[in-house]
Amino acid sequence: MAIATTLEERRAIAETVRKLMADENGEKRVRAVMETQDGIDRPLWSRLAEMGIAGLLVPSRFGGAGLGPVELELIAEETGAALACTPFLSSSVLTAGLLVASQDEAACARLLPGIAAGTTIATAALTAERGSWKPEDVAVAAQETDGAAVLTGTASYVTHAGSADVLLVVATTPDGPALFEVAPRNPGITIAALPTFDRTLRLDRITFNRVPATRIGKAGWPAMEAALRLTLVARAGEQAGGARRIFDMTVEYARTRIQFGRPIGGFQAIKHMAAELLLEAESATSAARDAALQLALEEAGAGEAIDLAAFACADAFAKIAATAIQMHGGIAFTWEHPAHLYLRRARAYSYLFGSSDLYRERFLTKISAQPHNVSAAP
Amino acid sequence: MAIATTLEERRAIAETVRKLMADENGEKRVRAVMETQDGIDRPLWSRLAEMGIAGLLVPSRFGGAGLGPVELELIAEETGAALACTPFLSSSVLTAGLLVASQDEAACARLLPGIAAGTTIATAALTAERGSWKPEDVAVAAQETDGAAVLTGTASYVTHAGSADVLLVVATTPDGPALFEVAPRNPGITIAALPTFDRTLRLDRITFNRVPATRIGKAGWPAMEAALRLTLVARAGEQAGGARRIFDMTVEYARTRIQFGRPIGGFQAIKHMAAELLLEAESATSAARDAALQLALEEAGAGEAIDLAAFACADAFAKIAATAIQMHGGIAFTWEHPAHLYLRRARAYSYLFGSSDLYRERFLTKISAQPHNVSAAP
Amino acid sequence: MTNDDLRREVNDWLAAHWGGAGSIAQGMWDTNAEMRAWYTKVFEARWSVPSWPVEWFGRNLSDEQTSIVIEAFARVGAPGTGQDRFNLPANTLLALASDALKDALIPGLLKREITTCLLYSEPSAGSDLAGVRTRAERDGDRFIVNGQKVWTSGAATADYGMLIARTDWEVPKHSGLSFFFLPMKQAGVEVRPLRQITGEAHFNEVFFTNAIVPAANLVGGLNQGWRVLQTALAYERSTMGANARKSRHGSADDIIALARAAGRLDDPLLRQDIARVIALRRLNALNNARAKADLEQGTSSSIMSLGKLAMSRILHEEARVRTAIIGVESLLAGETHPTADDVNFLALNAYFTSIGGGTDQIQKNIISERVLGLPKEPELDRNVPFKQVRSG
Amino acid sequence: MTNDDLRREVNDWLAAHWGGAGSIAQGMWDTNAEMRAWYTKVFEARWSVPSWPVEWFGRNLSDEQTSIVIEAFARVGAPGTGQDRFNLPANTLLALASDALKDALIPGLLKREITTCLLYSEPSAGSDLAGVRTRAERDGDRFIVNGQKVWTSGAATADYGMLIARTDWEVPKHSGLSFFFLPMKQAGVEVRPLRQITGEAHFNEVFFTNAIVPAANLVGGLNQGWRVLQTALAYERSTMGANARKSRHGSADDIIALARAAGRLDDPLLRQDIARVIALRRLNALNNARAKADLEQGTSSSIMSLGKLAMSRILHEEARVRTAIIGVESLLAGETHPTADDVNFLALNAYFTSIGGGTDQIQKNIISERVLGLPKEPELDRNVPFKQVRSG
Repeated sequence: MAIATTLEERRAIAETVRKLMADENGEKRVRAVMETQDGIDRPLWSRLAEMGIAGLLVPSRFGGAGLGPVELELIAEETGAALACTPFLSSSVLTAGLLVASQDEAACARLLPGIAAGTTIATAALTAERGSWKPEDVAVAAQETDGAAVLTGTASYVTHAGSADVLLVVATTPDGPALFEVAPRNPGITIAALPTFDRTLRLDRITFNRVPATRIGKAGWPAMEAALRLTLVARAGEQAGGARRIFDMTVEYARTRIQFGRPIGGFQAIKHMAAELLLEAESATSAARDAALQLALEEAGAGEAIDLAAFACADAFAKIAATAIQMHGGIAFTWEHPAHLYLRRARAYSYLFGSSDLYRERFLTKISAQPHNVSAAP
Repeated sequence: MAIATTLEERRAIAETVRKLMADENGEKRVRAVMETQDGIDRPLWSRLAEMGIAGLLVPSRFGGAGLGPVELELIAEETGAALACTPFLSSSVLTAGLLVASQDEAACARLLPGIAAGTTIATAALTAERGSWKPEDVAVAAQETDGAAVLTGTASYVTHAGSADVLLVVATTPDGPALFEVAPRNPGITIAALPTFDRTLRLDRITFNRVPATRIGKAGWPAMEAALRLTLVARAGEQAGGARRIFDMTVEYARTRIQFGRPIGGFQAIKHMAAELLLEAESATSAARDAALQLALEEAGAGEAIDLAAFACADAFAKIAATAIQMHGGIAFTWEHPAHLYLRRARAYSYLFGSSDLYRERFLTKISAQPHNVSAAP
Repeated sequence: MTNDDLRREVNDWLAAHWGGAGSIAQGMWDTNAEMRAWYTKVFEARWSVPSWPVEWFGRNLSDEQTSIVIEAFARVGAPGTGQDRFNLPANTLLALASDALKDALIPGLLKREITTCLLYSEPSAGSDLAGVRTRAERDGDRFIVNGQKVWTSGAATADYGMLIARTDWEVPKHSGLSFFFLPMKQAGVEVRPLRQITGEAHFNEVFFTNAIVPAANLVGGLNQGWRVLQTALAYERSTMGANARKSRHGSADDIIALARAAGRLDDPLLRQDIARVIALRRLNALNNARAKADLEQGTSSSIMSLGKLAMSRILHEEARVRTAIIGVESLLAGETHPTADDVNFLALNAYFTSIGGGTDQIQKNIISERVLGLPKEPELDRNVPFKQVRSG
Repeated sequence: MTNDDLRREVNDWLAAHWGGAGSIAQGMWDTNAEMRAWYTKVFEARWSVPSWPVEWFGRNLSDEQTSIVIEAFARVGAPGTGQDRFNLPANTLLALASDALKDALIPGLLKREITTCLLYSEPSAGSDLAGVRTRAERDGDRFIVNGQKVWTSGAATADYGMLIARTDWEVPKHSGLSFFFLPMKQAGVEVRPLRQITGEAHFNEVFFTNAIVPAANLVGGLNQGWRVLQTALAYERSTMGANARKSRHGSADDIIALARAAGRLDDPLLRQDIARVIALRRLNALNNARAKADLEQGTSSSIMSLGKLAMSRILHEEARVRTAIIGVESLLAGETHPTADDVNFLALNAYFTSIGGGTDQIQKNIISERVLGLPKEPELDRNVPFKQVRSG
């Protein structure tokens, strides 16, 4: 990978997405969409597709924009700030990432153009009940006979499976985990919607009962991991963006809310909380952007940088969203105030695609394995 | 055990010790004593012996006051608040506790009267380099032939061993850990003073090379544990007292120190830190007193209460002493200010006789073993 | 009358009249006929407020004797006594209302024929309760009320609202407030449910449009409302503390059972966290017990004021550790996932304690000023006419 | 002159004159003959302050060209250039002193013939630096100074002290201060070492008893001292940040090696803690890199101001985790226990960053006001004559 855009181009992309979100994805819109059946803002999704964002990571020969992690992260900051309800993560990042990583040209040619156009909603099932997104947690088994495979087992925490036109599944084979495609409407598949605490998300539990499946590519878990890395970069961007937005809203409230005859932002309790959260918000942004950059440049330290972003952005978002409610006081204890939407998102993203404890452990494992680890990058 | 004193008597004892500390153990005195060779305030120790405090836990038939954990804890709050430099913990609590728990009447009759009179300074070696105060960490082995025992091995973190007239040693035997007495000046014994970060403490590392020893009692580790429990109650009392004293000094400073034309205690940053620390200080006092009470009444929950006090008081003292320096600002960054003496003590007592992590683990083990554990005592 | 005589009397009376709980609801704002009938019996036998004066429905009993009555009722599970300790509106009226208002409202309150709600907080008066902007204007023998209140429980069913409103805008903020018992069932009062972040709607917004309150329902005198409010808040705080301690969630049992059920009781990280939060709850219980003992020995205790702050920390920490225990399951919700639903509810509802009834930040101010004697902050709005005070 | 010409010139000059480091100390307040000789050569060749005007010892180079010079010196390890970026007293003088004072002091400062110390903080003026009470009274063409300063590094050897003192007590606090270059080597100045909690004595107290400073050494005008101090502090802050980053302690290498040596790198609790503190350091480095990049792209960055607060947290957290790693060994001290000595030193010395140069609390005020635009607190002492301001 590399960075295909100039700084100016990236600024323009971010600005365009920011404007789109401001114009068409206000809080009112998010609240309306999150109560719909599929939780997808179809008009917004179409606009994002038109702008090339649904196919951001799809190579241009398959109809996409052919961009990479750096652009992905910038866009994710904006969609995360606005709590956009789209299948971007499921379809454009995780599934597109899996297909590209599979190096299965035929599958790519068949599936990626629709994903890039936004006309196909795709998702992927990688984990089961324990929701650890580790290979040992895959609970779907593939049985291959005469070149034909059938899948049996369970997957959970699958995003947007209820709306998916394309469903990829990681299943165990004698050679380890492998990637398969199944028809989502196959009668052997039962998709049960899981009610979510963060109503802007859609999750499903899927059971497979001898479902015919097509093997995608030959790569094993490393390919899944490559797609998960992209997903973590996007998650980190959304977390950094969400954290920054609820932080900005809180500071603005502190500037204007009057109690005791003066703005509450003039009281040290609020000032000091705000200063501490600013450090968290800036650190999250730095971590997310660095992870994207390292991945784009295929640096040796990319793995560490992504682990770092995974836990640092999750923890920062959770802390900022939680403290924001306290700083607002009573007003943020109401359903009508948006603060809890950010807290719900922050809590969900603390576990979706892996927990902070997991990534801290991996981070330390990586850096302690190096003979002379570098203390601070870059 | 039971509580041998009335509430009024206990108040009188605490008041007397508080006055003694105020009169004869001011900061200047502590600073002088902590720079001496043995680190013991002999005049103060004599006064404590005269008042019956050296023999507080010694049964009256051996010349002591025959009191228990509740009185011990109260006195420890006062000595801890004043950072008194005496062998109280070593001699009057740990060693006296071991002798009483050993049920070895002859040894008690031989050793306890001197301990109670304060004329004998006694200590005990229970742990080695790892300093965990667990039986598996005992690194002295007893070899018994024809009723005569010799000890070989190492003990460390032994308090006041350099000044001890009586030295008890826990050593392993084929039947498990057992208690022995050795002559501290025996040529097979090497006592190496360990320089301490908390200069009010004295610690030694002792090596035993075929040192003749006398077995004390027949009880195994449970007897050591009984003495350690008393020691932990005393430690918790000293921690609660030390925490309260440095907290009070800090609040007093905040009331009187003027910056920006008003007392710094009028700024929310300081006010809120103080309010949080008050909760910590009160909780430490509650925990230490409850542990003492439960032990005195031989309640079934005494073990839990002591574990709780062990970590809660250690953590509260450490947090309060550390935050106190920050609240004072520059003045507490000087050697001449007493704040760092409390921080040093707090850090030392976080590990001497066992760490907070250890006691948290034990606490949870105990309460999770109960079929229907009580959520909150009493 | 000796204590034994009293004990005999109350036990005899209960034996004669108490037939078991039946359908007597214990809810604070619920009423039904059977409950009212029982409370009326208790009132007529003068057990409702045993320590109150004889001329005001009581028996003039000492604290000790009142406790004997309360214990006797508690032993058989009968409600209705001890209202001298917890009936907030009745106590406020007894302390500060005119005799006519006492006569008019107290019997109904003690018999549970009359229910009340609290009309204190406003959108622009949260932490700064003395900053209320709801106005009450004199109009002959009545006041006309306009404005808005928020965070009112039980407003939809209440007969009266305990209202703090501004009656003088020319004087500093604390000096222009008055306290009323406002009839809620009138056209000028509109109650709208207020949905909380948990999704529930326990509270309401209340809007006043030319609502009317008789001048006779003024408590404590015109522009003396702040003093009345302080009295009422003191009762409310003691009630809140007691309620918090009765919370159905969060015992050590629960959290250990949760970890065990999740198969994670052997996780060394979680073990430390679990031990920490159980310790917090125990320490709070020990603090409360020590405060109570101090009080019984006549020593005033500074610990009492720490309870709400401690509880706030406990609730947030427990929610955090419970979330860590269930991990990815916390993404889920709804009746089909009761464990996740419970944990997520606790995480959100912890703010009820850390914000409601005075935020943690306000509590820390109070502790540092009242307990530790640290100076108050400069109050910019204290000595200026309220009409000049900024709001927003 | 093109960049290439410049590069050639400086490289040629270095090749001709620089013979290696020799005994040239890099210390801030140490001087020796060899070092002074080198700095004098650099000064005479006009490399000391390349961006300064030609009339003031410089070459009037652009920022970019100055960087070329600095890089050339750095490549061969030669000190002495770039003083336009970090020589605090010289920069302060250039910006605000009279031409006579510039002429008198700047060459000596750039040649390291003159050393200085900072006479800012006082026992009663810590966080509140504008509250200084050291007085300077006019006496003909000189000022007589009485009072006390504290936290002064290098006071024992310094030739001049940069003194902030009160010259008018009738005006508000910020308006009555003046800034002087005070000759330190005189009878009226007494320097006493001040021992820190670590046991070291890097700082001093400085007492003035009728100390004398020529009126010509006044910088920035009478009663204009606060403005001068702000200029000087801006230089100091950038220096402190750079120093903190060079700290010999606390890399990820160290803390992992410490855990490995203690046989505790597999402890799951410690692993999380270790990962957390290494992350804090990396995040700070990433923040700094981002701030630098923003700056280079002409975008002003808010991140810069967070560095000191971040470093304070890093140092305290690292000390906490290091203590947990060595456990009971932290009871020990002295040269015989270097690991414990190091960890205990770090635990105490962390306060140097969280208190020194503005406490964390003051930093948070600054960040919330200057970066986030939150209002300042009421300042009770701002508009009153300083003689009426309380102190203690």
